Amino acid sequence: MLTRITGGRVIDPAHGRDGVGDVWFEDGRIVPPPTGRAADASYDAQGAIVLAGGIDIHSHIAGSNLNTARLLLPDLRRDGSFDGAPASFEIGRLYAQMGFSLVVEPAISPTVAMQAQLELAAIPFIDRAILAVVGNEDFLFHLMRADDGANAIADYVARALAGSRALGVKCINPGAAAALKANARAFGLDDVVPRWGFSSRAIIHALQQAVATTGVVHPLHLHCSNLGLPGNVETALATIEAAEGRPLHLAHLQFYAYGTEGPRKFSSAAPRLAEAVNREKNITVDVGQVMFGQTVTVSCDVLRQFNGRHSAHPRTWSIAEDIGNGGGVVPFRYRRTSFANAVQFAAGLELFLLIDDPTRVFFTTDHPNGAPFTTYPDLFALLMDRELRAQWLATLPQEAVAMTTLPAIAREYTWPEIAMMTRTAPARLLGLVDRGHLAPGARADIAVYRPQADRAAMFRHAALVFKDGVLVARDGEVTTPRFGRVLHSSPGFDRAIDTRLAGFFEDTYGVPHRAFDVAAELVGGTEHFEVVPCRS
Amino acid sequence: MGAVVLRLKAPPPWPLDLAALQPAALAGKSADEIARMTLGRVAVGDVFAVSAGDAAELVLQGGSPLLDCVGAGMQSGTLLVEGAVGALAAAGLRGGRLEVRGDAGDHLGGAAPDSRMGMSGGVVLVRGNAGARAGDRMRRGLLIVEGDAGPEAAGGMIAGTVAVCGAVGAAPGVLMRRGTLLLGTPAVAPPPGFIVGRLAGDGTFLRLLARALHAVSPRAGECVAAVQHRWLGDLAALGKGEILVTGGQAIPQHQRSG
Amino acid sequence: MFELVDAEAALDGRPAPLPQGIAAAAALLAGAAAPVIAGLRTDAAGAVAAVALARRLGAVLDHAESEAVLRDLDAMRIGGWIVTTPAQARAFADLVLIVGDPAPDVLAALALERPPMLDAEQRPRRVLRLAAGETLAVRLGLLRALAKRREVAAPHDLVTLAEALAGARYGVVVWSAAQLSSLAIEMLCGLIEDLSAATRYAGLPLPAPGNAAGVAQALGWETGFPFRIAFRDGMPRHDPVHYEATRMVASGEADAVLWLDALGGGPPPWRKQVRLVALAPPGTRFADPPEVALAVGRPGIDHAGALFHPVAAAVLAALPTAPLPRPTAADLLGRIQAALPAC
Amino acid sequence: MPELTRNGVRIDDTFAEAFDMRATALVITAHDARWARQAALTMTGFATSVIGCGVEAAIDAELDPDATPDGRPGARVLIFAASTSELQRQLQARVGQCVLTSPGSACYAGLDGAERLRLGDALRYFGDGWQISKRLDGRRYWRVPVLDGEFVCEGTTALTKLAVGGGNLLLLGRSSAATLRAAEAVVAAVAATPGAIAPFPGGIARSGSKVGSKYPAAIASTNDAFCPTLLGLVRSSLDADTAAVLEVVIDGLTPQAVGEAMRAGLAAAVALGPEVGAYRVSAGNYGGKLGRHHFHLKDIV
Repeated sequence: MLTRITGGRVIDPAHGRDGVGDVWFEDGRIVPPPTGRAADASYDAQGAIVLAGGIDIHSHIAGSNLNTARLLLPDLRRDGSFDGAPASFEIGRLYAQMGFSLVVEPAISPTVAMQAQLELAAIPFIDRAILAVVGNEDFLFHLMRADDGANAIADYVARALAGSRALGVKCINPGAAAALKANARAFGLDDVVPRWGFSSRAIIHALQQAVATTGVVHPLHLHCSNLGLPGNVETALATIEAAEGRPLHLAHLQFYAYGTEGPRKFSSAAPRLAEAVNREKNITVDVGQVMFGQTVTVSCDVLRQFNGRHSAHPRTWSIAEDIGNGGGVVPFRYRRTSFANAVQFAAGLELFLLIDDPTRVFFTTDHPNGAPFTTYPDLFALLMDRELRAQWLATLPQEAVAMTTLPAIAREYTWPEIAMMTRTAPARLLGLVDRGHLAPGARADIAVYRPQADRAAMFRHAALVFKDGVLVARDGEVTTPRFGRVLHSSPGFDRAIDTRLAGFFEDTYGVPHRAFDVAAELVGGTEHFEVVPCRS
Repeated sequence: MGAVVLRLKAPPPWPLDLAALQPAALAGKSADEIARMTLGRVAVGDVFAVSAGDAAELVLQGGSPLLDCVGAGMQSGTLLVEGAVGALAAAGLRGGRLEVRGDAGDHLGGAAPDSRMGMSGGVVLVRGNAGARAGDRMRRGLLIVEGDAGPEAAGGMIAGTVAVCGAVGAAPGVLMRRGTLLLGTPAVAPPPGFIVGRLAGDGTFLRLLARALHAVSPRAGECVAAVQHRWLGDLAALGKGEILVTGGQAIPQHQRSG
Repeated sequence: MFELVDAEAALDGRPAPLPQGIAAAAALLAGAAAPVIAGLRTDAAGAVAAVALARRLGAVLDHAESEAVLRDLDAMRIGGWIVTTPAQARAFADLVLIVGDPAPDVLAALALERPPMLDAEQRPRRVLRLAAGETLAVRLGLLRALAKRREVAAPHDLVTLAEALAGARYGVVVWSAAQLSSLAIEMLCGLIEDLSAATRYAGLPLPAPGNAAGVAQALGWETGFPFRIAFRDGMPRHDPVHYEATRMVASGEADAVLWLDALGGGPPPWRKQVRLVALAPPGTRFADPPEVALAVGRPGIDHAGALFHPVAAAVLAALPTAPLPRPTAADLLGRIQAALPAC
Repeated sequence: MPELTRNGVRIDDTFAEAFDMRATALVITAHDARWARQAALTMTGFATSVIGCGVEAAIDAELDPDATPDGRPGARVLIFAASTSELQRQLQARVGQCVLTSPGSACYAGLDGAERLRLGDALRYFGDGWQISKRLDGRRYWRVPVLDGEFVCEGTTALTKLAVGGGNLLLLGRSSAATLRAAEAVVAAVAATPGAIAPFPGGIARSGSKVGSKYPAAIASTNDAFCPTLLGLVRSSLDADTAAVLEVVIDGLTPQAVGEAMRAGLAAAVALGPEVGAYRVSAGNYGGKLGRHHFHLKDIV
């Protein structure tokens, strides 16, 4: 069926397009304006903004840790107001309403990938992907000691991607979860894992190299050490330096934008971080914006969650150790009246606004850690409206606002910048050639927003949302559920790594390694998956 | 018009969850509207004869141990039951007043199903006996059982006051963090996890407590007047709770070294 | 006594072709005022299909072993918990406290006779035991008080145990919720929390049979809640007291039950007469023939299925050990749902 | 100045000029009336004038056991300050130093209202973590372990912003003794009026003041117009035979309470007559520029 969206302001930074025009699509793909054929269906977009479908590169939408959050907090969900851990179906519905068409779950240990893939299979409307977590497994440390270390690690990483059907590689507080098992309670960039003697820095280097060797497009996606601690800007700056020019993605940078200025020894250091990111072109970041309200923190940074469990609100938590990272679930409420939370809120916005290049800063709340993804509409509105920011700031503790530069920042995101940050750039970062833009050949993942005075309302309910050319949401109402694809990489590797893995796993853990592999036939079959090519 | 009155017409067919029958929510509703409300598979009108009222006051005439969750989650108003109630009466109650002129089941004033916190305010008075785990995880408020209570009364209590004028079952106050459990039946030794403590010499607090309890239940007020012992625990938990006990022979003061 | 033999279906004990069995099941369930889907001994796909059917019917969902699972979940919700997996315990635990008498299969996977696999010094493990029983919660309370160095009067064995616990570098406390009161589990979680102030401790709650943990996970992502869910207007509600299948059957509230037992755990536990659709593997014996019985394949034996792996403590793919072309629970539930009259 | 005479006592046609203040009330109890009074007196000591003490405070009434929350003898004290923050600061310091320390004492809110000041909520930390909170009948109490048992203290007390300070009567006598007798009679009458107190020693101030001074650092100085020894040197308000002047300053929880107390005090002074007590009664004001409450003597006589 040939479909046409007419008369909207079409913004596609990938091809320098920004102007009133039409978008045509057929059989799930964008097509050039046909000659001599009339559209079978036409949608009027006059006065509206037409973008590619949104892409969220870092949102916890699946996996046993998130599911623990669901089971931990049934009472919060009873009145329907808590979006920290929606059921799988709701995740798809809520994202689709906002005009998103791809969401990446960034923290799945290969040993729990099967469940994560089952959960992804239950999320309708959008495409999905996971990143596989490595960096705290004894097997990795074992390989780091081996003579053929570098190659073996690359094989191991490729094998982990294959077994878990993951798109890229995530590393979370490298070494810290292993150190916690030996009763460490703090772990920085140059601390070493007891028994093995490897520092966080060494693990990051090894994994950056491995990712490069596999050819996976998405760079190592790193959750640094010392998350959330005052003064941790030094950790983030040192980590940026440690990358030595190689590609590195730093996740939820806001949680590392803290200095120790001021009477409470807690301040925003976002300007320093933004400056470093502006300078180091190999670095990409997502923000992990904090928004106020009840949420639940869900993280494979088990050391951080272990240390933070007593700040839980409500007072309950689950700290679960596992092969590699494990995970912790700690409910938390960000309060407008809290000095620290207000600084966090402002620091996130400072990062968004002080990092010049919208292709290297990505739009996230680290759902649900900074806030549920359902707060995105408010966040978009804040980025695009200086006056609105001033109104929010006026409601915060002024001694906290004074610890930030936010009041002085005049920048307002433009539509092309929003499109770049949430469409064009994330598709490139993930190595997707047919998503995030509107040129012929792209998947017909399209979001149409109708401008209105309340920008948040506009973003909450896109006027029209197409996924693979099918209308899936209109003014906030979703259509009959349909399912997108799960994207993954499939780098080659030497099968010899399987033998080493098998021996290590069976002896150490009493479980054959192959038992952890995702069985495609149980999660929708091969049609359900889409391979994203590696660099050759 | 006054109170809304629901008269039990016949024993309920199976356990009914009455949490929806909140006094404040029923005030001003017509008898028809109330009768049409559903309790799972049955309508209120199938089980109760309804007479409407305009006050935040609800009277249940006739009781049954199959009436669960009576006054559960209540925030205001008064609810009087002229008979017995089942499990989870006053569970998660936050305000208002519930009086049961009969026995109550398990988890009286405890945590509502699917919740982690017991009652957090208000006043509950049970003229008869209560089942197991009365006042479980209670956070605030006053819960008085004029009869006996089952095992694990005031278990996991966070704060508040539970008074049991009659006997209690095993392990009263187990995992108690803070709060007061008043026992009207003389007991001789503290339960496990509790140590023998001291009453404050001036008795000022007991005077305040007696006055507050007496206003709700003279019998409970008299129990305070007869308090002779104070036990502290549960030392397995935070250990800042107290059990106040009337009469009986206390074991000797626990001797600490130094 | 009725035994479901290797026929596709049986109606009141008489063999019938599958389409007839599906139609009868759909008719029975569609006509019920308060249907319950119970048992739920199935794989992830079966659980997902059961949720869809329950949503459609407005039915209650409960698992045969939900009591034990909810006891563990309650302990987690009430005060938080720190837990680990058998695989981790095998690799790291230098002290294992076994509470009660858990099933030996998972214990065997811990290889307690060997030193912890990833312990640098390879010192032998210390294995301690604490008997379950009525007074366990009280004894655990005293143990906790001792572990906090509070001066409570306690029996000598607990004093010795408290001293031993303090000496661990990575202690693991193993229990099986089916054997313990919820209070005892809460005490154990509290003990682990207290000990974790100075050293490392973690709980190891062993999973209940019937893939209860796996089904709890599936219900979690499908509905946001574990067992004892009802659907009203398509929205799930969770009430561990009022949506307990056994109680609903005993009180007469439930008027039809779909008993789902793809893992061969046996017939329903209740004696009360209630209209019954049973999905069970051939060989299952019932006291009375169910109105509708459908033969179902066993995940991990007859066909592949996602099941909770007790040693990995994760939902993993279980490949068939002896593949047979029997319908899966998800197939049958989907077909029943498709056969329901249009609403 | 036109004059009014009652029972031979001249009453100036002038007014007392009073100011808005913040105030609170406490009920302090103890084993017996003596120790309740002792705690109350100690915590209201050095509370004569906001200028030098931060607050003005005194016992409003002694309470029978049936009038206190815990059924023990007690005293109600009133405390006045110029700002809420100063009132909070002084409340905490005075209750902490003078009531918490006093044997067998307990301390409760003496005023109801929505705006609250921290009482036990601020003092509980003395319990070093062993303090216990208890809510009964909608009120929160703290139980703080102390050497003789528990200090029971209500969590908060109410704040009123309707309070008035600076009501006053100036008593002019033909002898020092007669002037003092008149002032004592006024103080007794004020004490019997609920909701009003007379700060200063025994309720009496001999150092009536005016605003300002020749010394730039001093914000107030002696009211020279009423100083008998300065007669003839300054512009005086006194008569030739005035031997002494004493002032009774009155603070009340409401303007009405101040008015009632002044009315009762003036009546008491009048009742004594000019021979035994004051021959003339006046009042202090600043020309009506500083305070919005003006109590005209002709209206209350």
